Amino acid sequence: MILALDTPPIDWFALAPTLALLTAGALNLILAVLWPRSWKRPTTAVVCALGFAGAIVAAALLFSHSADGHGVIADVIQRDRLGALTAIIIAGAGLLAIGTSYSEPMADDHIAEYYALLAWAGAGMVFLASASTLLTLFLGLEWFSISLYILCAIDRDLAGSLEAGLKYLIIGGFGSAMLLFGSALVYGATGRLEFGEIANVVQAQNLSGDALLVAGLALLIGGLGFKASAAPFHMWTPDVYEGAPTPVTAFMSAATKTVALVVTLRILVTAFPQEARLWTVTIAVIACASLAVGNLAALVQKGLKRMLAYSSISHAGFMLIAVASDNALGGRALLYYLIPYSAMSVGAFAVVAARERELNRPVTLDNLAGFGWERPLLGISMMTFMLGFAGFPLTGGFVGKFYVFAAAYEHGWIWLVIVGLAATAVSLYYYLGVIRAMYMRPAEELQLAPVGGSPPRELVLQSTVTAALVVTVGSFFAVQPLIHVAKEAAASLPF
Amino acid sequence: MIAAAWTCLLVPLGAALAITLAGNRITRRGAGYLATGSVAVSFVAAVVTFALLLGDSPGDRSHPSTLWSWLTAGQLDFGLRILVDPLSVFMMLVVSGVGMLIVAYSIGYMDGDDEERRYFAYMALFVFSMLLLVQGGNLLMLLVGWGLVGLSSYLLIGFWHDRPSAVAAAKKAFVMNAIGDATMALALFLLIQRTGSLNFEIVFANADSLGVWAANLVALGLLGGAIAKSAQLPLQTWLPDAMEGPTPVSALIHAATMVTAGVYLIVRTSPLFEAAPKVLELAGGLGAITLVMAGLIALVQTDIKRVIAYSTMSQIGYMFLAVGLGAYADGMFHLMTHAFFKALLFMAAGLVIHALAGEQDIRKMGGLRRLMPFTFVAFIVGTLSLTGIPPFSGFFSKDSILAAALSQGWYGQLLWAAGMTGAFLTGLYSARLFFIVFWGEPSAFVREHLMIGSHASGREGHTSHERHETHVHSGEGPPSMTWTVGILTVLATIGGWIQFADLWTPISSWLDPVAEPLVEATGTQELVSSLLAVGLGLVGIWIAWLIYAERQVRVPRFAQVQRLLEHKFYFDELYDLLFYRPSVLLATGLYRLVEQPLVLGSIRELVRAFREAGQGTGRLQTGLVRNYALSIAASLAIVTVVFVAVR
Amino acid sequence: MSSGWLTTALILFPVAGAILLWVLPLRPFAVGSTALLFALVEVGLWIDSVAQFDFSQPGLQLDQRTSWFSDLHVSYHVGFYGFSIWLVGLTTVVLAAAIGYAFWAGRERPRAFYGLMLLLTGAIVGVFVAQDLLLFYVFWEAMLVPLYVLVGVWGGAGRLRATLVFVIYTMAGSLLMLASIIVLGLSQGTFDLVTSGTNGSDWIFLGFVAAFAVKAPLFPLHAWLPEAYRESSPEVAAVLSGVVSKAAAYGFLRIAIAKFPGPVSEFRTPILVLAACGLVYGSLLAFRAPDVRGVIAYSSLAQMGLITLGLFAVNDLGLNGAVLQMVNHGLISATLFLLAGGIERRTATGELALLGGMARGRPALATVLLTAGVIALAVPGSAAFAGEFAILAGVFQTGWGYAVVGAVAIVLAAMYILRLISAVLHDRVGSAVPEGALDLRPAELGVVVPLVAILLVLSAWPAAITERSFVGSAANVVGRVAK
Amino acid sequence: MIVASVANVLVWAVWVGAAFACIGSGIAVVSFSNPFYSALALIGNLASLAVLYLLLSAEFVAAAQVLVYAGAVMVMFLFVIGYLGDRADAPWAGGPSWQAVGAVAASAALFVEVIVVIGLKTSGRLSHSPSPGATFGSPYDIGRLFLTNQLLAFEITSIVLLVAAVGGVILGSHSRETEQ
Amino acid sequence: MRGPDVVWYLAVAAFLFCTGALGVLMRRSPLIVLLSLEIMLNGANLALIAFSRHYAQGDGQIFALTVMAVAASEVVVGLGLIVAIARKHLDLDVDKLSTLRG
Repeated sequence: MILALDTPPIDWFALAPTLALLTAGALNLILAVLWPRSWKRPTTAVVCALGFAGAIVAAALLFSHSADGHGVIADVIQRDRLGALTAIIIAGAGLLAIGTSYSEPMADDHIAEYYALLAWAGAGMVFLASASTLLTLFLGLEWFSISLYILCAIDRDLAGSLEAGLKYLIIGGFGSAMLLFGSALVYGATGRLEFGEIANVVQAQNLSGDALLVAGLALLIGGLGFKASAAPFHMWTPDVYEGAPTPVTAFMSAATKTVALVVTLRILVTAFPQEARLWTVTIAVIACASLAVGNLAALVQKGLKRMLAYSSISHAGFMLIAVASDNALGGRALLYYLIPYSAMSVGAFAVVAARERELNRPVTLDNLAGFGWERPLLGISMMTFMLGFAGFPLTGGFVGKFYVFAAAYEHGWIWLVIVGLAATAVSLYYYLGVIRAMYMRPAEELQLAPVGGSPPRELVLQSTVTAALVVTVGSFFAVQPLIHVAKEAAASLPF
Repeated sequence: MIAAAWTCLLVPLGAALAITLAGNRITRRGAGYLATGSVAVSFVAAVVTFALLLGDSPGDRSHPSTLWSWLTAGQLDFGLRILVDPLSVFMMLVVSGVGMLIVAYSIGYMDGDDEERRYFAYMALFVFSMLLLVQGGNLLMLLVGWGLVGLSSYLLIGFWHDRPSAVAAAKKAFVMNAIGDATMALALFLLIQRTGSLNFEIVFANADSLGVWAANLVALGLLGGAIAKSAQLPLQTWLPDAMEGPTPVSALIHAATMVTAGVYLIVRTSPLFEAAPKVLELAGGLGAITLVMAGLIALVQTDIKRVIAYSTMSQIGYMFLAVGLGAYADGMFHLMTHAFFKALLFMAAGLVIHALAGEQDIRKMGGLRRLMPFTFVAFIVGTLSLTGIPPFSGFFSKDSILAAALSQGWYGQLLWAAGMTGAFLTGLYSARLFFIVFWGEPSAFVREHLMIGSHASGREGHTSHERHETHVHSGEGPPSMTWTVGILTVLATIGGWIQFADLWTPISSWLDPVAEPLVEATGTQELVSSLLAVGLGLVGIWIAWLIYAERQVRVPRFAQVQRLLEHKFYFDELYDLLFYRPSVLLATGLYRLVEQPLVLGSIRELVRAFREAGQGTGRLQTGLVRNYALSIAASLAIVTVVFVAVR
Repeated sequence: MSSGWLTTALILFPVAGAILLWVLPLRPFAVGSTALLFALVEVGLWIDSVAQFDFSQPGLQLDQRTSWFSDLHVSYHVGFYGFSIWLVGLTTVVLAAAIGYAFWAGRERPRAFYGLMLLLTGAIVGVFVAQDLLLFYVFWEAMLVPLYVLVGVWGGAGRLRATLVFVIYTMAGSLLMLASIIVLGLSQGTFDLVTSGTNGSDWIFLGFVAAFAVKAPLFPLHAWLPEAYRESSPEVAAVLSGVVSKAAAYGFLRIAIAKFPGPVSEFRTPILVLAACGLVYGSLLAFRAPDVRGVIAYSSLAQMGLITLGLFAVNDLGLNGAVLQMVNHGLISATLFLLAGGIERRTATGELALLGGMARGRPALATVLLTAGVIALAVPGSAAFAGEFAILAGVFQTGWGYAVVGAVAIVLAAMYILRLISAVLHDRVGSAVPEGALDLRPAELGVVVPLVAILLVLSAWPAAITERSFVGSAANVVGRVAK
Repeated sequence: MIVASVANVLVWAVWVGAAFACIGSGIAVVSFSNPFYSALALIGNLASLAVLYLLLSAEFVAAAQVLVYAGAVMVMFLFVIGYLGDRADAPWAGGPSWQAVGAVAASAALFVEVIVVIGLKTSGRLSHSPSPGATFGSPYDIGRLFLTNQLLAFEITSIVLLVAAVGGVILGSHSRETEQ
Repeated sequence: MRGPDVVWYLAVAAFLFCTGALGVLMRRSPLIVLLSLEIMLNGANLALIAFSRHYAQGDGQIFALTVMAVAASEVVVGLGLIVAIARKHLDLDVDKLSTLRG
């Protein structure tokens, strides 16, 4: 017989961000083989950076040119502003992560692969951000997850790096298995994989509350919550964040959370509008759990990376409040929140990385003493990030929290607002604790001579931190435009 | 006239500020002259005001003047307002006149103290405050003056601030006056609520429409201020201690002017008191009790100044008695004469103390008669005048008071009896003091100080360390002291002649427009009470003569009574027990039981609780992969159950 | 209208100064003097704004408004009311004094220190002029950050604990306020203070009250106060008790009272009772406090109780008195704290037991401390007396009992202030007082005397403020503020 | 008729066999103490699954299962196991005791739930399934889908494999300290 | 030919899935944990294929195929990690890999 193939039209533009990153990764892979060792580090870094930059540009263009969201390439991915904006955030985080990793003392032998994988992880996330079927969802998830497993373990000289990698892999596999089985159940209930179609079928055949469907939904939420590191699926987070190389942690904490939350929002809103009464409550509960666990555990952490890990859990909680409130304001809140959050997160880890390189040992609250005075720029930035995390004004963190709570209030959940505020109050203790450690305790207390004599200048890292700082503070003043963008992005979801 | 009044008020303030700001750029003596000059100026201004006021017809001798509105709130407006009327002018004359003399006296008295400047600044400040008190055109201004005199009295009592006793006395005086201020303030609040103003005319106009309760409360509040300031029962304990201050201060503040402010207050606000007659009678009663009690205590005092202080207390008792019965003019008259002779007594005592290098214990004195003839004379005049022996000033004023009492029904007669007792006691203690100090042979102490001319520093309180060069002076003190005492001697003698019961009563007729008296004594009553009073006074003196001069009779001994009197009826101990200790106890108790455990402890506990919760959460993080996986699986199982159940 | 820029300038000018100090590599002396210069110019700006302000006119003046984010109707909206202009004045003056003192005393890491002080100035001014709920909150929190660092870095030995308790405690209150702000703003559809109407919800009201009560602080919620006032450096303590606490009182007036007539009348009694308790409680603890700072700290607890009494006796006397007293107490406690700093510099302790007899040979110190103290205990005729008199007269009309308590407190105030004065200046020379301890230096006088001078002027003419805080009847104006 | 019923019985028989083999081998994989045997058991499991796939008329998948999984993946597994030498560990290894209990409880719960869910569903439309078209599950069909609707999925799968390959190389390669 | 209903296949799938889960939760040898993961995925695959058969629609099978690939890649990475760990002479016991905790 004759193969009569009606190959779907390929919307290259919609794929442009992903492709940019893929290309960067591929190029690096080639460089890894061909390029002389001594040039690898700068070249590959630049290539990778170019890839992310290209992704940002492409995504920006995509944003401006896809006012009306629609599926492309046989509707397996959605070309809309939500995806584009998410891509921009992810790629931005990626850029900052590169800046952080640039002078990371890492073995030269895999540096090219490192940047390649970074680019691919980014590509996977960018792709996932626009995925619109259960299949692409699963693939995208695995795509960047696998890249991250490798990245976590890539610096094998690092103590705990391998452990982190394996833990991440096992739990990740477990989580995605759950997600997969959930997808299977949903597929079984509706016979469709596309989010929109699922909703339609449920609508048409009035399947709302169908046993298979809700069971699948439950498992899906589990899988996604895992990626967003929300309690009670969070437990891998502190260990992996602590064990992984700091730049990777920075990237994960920002980008993974971003994409996971956006996808959660997308799938819940597009595929399960009829089950809202179930998942809103669930997400709210998960949010509360994350807030409680994250903040309480962070109170007693001595290691900075670990503390930040817990804080990222609590922030997942905050953003899930936005998701749970299931309204346009919520979407807006989430997307706005992600912008300063990613900047602060990467920035904070970048500062940690800088201190690590000075001291050649993990950063704790104790050996942070006097840091603020030794490195004014980094100190000020770290202080700003902490204040931002804590939701103080003059940082985007404040406006973000404000929007999140506003969304919760609009959904009629004042109790959720109260919980969030209580969590904020608790979180002050450790965020301010960092500032205290940096500025208020004399370094003389504990002899902390930076190992390499005077601290390295690290222009790249400093400019990275500065960029993060600019975003963090700028997003406070430039609320109007950012919110406008977020609004249009959220508009591509059927609230 | 208004301008003169303002000048009278503000010049001393200017002097005070000038001296303070000038600091070392002005000599000590210069400061003294500046202060004296300023008070002299305000005296002149007062005289001018008086003269101009004479020009007006008795009907409209009331001239308010507002500089600017001091405190406002919506419709309410309390101006920086003075009132020029017979009463205020009367007081202005007394205050600035006596004040001038005493400040001048201090130039000599304080000579050589290294903080003279401060002293004179305070003095000028006091004169200003006192003038503000008497000139104040509304109750708020009156209260302001009231508080400021309290302040300056505090500053002057504690002038020698390295003496714990002085500091303590100053605090005591201020706090007790603060109590009075508080009650007055409460009365004012009530008035504001009821009448919407504090200007005298408006308040008095509405006095009758206040209603019984309000009227009584207001009157009580004012009375509280009055007795606190005038050291009447039960707020009298601060006055004797106030003698820690330099003697001129005692003369000016604690004899002539400030302590009599209570009397002025009652006269000034007589309409309010008349709206609450019971309270008015209470004032009289308190005065009566005080005058007897103070007289008794004075009998056993051994400190020259304290004796005089108690006599002051008892004399003010007379004034309260008078105004309590509504004999306002008589009260004010006695106020004036008292100002003269009591200032005289203090300054004479000052001469003694000055001569004896700060010694105040009369038991060490004696036989000064020949050594200090001038002082001797002055003291005689003062004593006689105080005792109310004609023709000295005390006689006229005191007797008219007693007469008024006699004409006031059974209550009045009760008070009259008290007054008579007081007259007797007055004779007794004043003569006692006089004889002990001046009669007999010079004591060893006296001889050492006056006959062998080693003149130590001329003031009490070179106790701690010698602060200045000892200077030599005549036994009677420098001229600036003697001539002022001289003047006062004259005043104390003739001061009473300007009013002679119902023959010639310029003061009554001057003051009546302001405060219409409620009593009018008949001639017979005048006569009876005069004779009796003088008689009793003489008896007292005679007994004192027998005991202290002739030493024929020994002092009768009643141990209990003596102890009771020496402890001033245990008022200090009582208040210490009732108020001071409890408040200290309360403060410490609150700190121990509330502040530490509850307010501060709560936070500590909260933080600890949270940290423990955090450690608990951390412990869940076992580091075992399988636990992590389990948490996922288990929670998913639960979520699924719930979903399927509630779907 | 262009004069709105003046208000904005009052906020931004010091901030600009701070940034300037941070970027310019100046020598310490230059840093200090520049900061002082900025602070003084700020005072000048304030004077200009007073000149431009028309006190005879009700309503908002010198206002400026631009949208911040439109979808929730949040805007940058600033402007002056009669009463707020005085508080701004207080802020600029006290901070100028504080900076001047620091400049004289010398602070290590000057660039950071003075920068933060200037930043603080801008933030506090912002609180007093903000006319948008969210903007108000923003400045409210922005105020906290510099304070946190200022106390924590340049404070005493126990600073770490003190500052942490201070910030977390106040933040806890503020967050409740944030909840209230969200609910209020969203339910009304606007966050603008001027256009938004009144509201009847008890919970929202209580949220605001919580924030202000902690910041003020009111009686049971003052756990942060003693430590914070003791451990922070004198000039910071001066700002804390002098100005920052007034922000809370201002909040009571501008939001709690103006926006919630119903709840106010409902919760008036409990609040008044608490305030009265605080008044007595603070006075008593001030009376037993063992050190100079302790006395001042607890006395300002008492004073805030008094001011609250005045505010919640919602009538002319009470409100006018409260505004007047805010200014008075701001200046007084600033003066006292700066003087305490001077004393501590000379004797290296604040223990009253170790002090004493400092008046002898130190006339300037004695005079200034005595004057400030006497005004602080509200001797009749002083500005503080005017304020307290008006407040108590006002609250007397609400309930005579409160006025009686207030009267008692006046006596207690006399007791603890006199105790302070005599323990420092009088009696025998304390063991910690070195013979060579100098009198106040010209620089110190230059810092403190202006404050005292202002107080004296106010004593002569308190109506300067009471006539110009509210147009017509204060109660109405509050109503009009609420529109 | 007869043929049909015989065929039916036959199918049932095959299914039962395959299913039980599948379940048994699954349990074996989990419970063998020696990874080597577990791996072998997994091969059996995969094979029996392939049979089930066939019964579900998914020929291509079945084939892929055998080739890719049982072929490639398991070989790799065995290789690694061999490389590491067999390291036994206790079949139901301890950890905290509540861990074991929880584990059993959780997975049992999940199982029961799914069964219940399916049971609930059975009343619905799950019981009878339409007979698919002839080409269903045939390589042709799969291929068409991979080149049309699921084109992107196909491409991405390849990318994932590439990533994994790179990762394998990186992680497997000798690190410096083992070189010297 | 009518075999058993989809339901039966699903039952098997569910059982497999849970067995695998149990393995992950119970076993300490990372190798066996990996194998258990494989079993979980296969369970899911079976379910997918059963449903795709039920709906006579190929997507499910495609899904299953991609899952195979993904599973393979996970295995690759996992084995790589295990080898690396073995190289560091750490013993292969997930419970021993708990230096990161708290």
